[in-house]
Amino acid sequence: MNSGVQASLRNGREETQTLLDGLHDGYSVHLDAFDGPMDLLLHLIRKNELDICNIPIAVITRQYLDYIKLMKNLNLEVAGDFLVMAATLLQIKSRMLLPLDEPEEGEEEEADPRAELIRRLMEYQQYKEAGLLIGARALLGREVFVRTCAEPFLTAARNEEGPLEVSLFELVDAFRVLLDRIPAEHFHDVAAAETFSIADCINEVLSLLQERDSVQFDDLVRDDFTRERVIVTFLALLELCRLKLIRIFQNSHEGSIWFVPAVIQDIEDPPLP
Amino acid sequence: MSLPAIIECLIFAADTAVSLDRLSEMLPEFDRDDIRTALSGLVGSHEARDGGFQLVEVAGGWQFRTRPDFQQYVVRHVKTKASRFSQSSLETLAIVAYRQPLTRAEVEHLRGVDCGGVLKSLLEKRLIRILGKKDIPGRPLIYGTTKEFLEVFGLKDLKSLPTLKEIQALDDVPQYERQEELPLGQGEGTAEEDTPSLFE
Amino acid sequence: MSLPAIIECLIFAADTAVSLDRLSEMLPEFDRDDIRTALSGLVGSHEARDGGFQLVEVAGGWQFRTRPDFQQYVVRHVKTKASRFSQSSLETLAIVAYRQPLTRAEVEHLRGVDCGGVLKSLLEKRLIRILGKKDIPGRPLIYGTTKEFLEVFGLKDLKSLPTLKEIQALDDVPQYERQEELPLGQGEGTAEEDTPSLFE
Repeated sequence: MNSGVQASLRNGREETQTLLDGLHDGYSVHLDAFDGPMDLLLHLIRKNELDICNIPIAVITRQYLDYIKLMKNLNLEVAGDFLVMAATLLQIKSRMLLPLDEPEEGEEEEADPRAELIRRLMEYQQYKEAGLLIGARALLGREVFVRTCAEPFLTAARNEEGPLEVSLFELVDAFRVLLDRIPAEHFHDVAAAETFSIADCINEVLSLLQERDSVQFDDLVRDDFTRERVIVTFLALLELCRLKLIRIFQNSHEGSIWFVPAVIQDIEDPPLP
Repeated sequence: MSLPAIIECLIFAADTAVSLDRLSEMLPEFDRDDIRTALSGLVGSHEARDGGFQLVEVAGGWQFRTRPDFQQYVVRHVKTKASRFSQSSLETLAIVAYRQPLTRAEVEHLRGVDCGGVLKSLLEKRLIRILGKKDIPGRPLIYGTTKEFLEVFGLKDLKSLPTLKEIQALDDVPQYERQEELPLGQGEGTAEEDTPSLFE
Repeated sequence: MSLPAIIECLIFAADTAVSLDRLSEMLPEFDRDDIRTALSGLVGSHEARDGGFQLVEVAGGWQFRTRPDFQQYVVRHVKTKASRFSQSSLETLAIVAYRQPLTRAEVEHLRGVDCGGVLKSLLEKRLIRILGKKDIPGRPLIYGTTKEFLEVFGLKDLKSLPTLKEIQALDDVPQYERQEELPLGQGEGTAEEDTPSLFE
């Protein structure tokens, strides 16, 4: 045993042991398991069997920093959040070393520099445990299942009058997806756009339809398409329709637009070589 | 757990009718004849219950179905059923919400497809409305969102609409991420001497 | 046709949990109290059946669901949804569930880590939603849980969330064990000798 181990044994109990435990578990896994600085602090408090309401700040600070150091030594990225907490701990520690001032007016309650941290830890602890309880419930789609076979009569009847079910996030996200799909610069570089003729596009659509039985409009208009290319694709589809090579479907009002090869459709029984 | 209950559970959770073959395949620890017996027991007990659904044999197997004579009630679901938005309605609605007031041509310019049908259905759902006509040649109609739109999304006013930036901000790393070397930079050298010894 | 059978049929046909409100809306010819009574009768009779599925109260309504102990059989043919939730998702969900409405900054203060990514993925899974903006400078977005959250975790309503544990239960180590070692006064002094070296 060397001085480092002795120093820490003298001071408390088995912090070294607990750190070692963590290491033997396979440290990278173990370290990654900490879900932020609060989680790490709670772990240290538990491992040392400390009273959360009366944390020995020096012990905890040292062990906390040891862990961070360990992460660094293992070349794990130490998130800024961990460092912020380190600074907080050091600050609390240094304030605890100062002789206790006469209680100042208005903040007698906060005389203990640890108070705020302890409050946060206690609250965090509550939510962490609640999270575990919630997570341990039988989950729909994992442990518990509902009837998946839809009522045939109901699926057929789509209703336009009923209440609407959509979230704000979906609305913003739809907008984001749309803007991502047609980047602003594409509006301006029409001149630079590749020369892609309607004939080329017709061939492309037809070869796509040889691979699959149907193609969705959204599949044809790829994300990286320029506006010009979108228009060419559209014109090609119109041309294909005019030539009666494809047929256009829309399953529901406002639903996706599908294209199927006209020939296959006529034969009724799809399996073609 | 009794065999009938297991079978009942399997048939209930399945998305198609379940055949006897499939059942014996899924329950290799049970005898095929026992499965068959349990099945007919189940059919009988659900019939005896005389409830709103029953276990029936349809093409290819067994399935729980609502009783046909209850159809008049089942269809009542339709009236109060929440309808989900299609992607195109949602996109169009988003454009109108964020870019209002705007014309149909402007919506179509952004979406790259014809939006007449979608706009019409949004108008019918009273989520958007015609604000007037734009003072340009052709005097096209201009659209904006309605009070009902705010209600559907639980918004106080249009200002409460989350912006794209706010959603994108969820991907941002917090600012303090940059303070890389906060307490450890200096400690590094000295720490080396005693910390590793802790783990020997 | 008895009222319980009609209700059973309606709940069975629905694709999500059916609330008492919706039932009364769909069955205007019946008294709301009768519907309520019939409902609890149904729950009881399905429980007594002890079959493979049961009628449970969830997300403000009623729904037929398989019994959890049959999971091992169902997974033989129904694809289960991916993995359980990560610890950080669960923590964040718990905080949003108990403290809603709240802002991202409030979640992050409690967890001590950046939560943008977690919040976004919970939004995408429709487990939380944006409720609007808070009336404070900067107008940050505020979050709350969704009906899907209740459905996925099989909760009747927010009130049936597990009660937050009091802190004393942190660990079950008897008090006396720690008392002797770590009175702050002395501990501080000793610790001082090796800790500071880390940061010099």
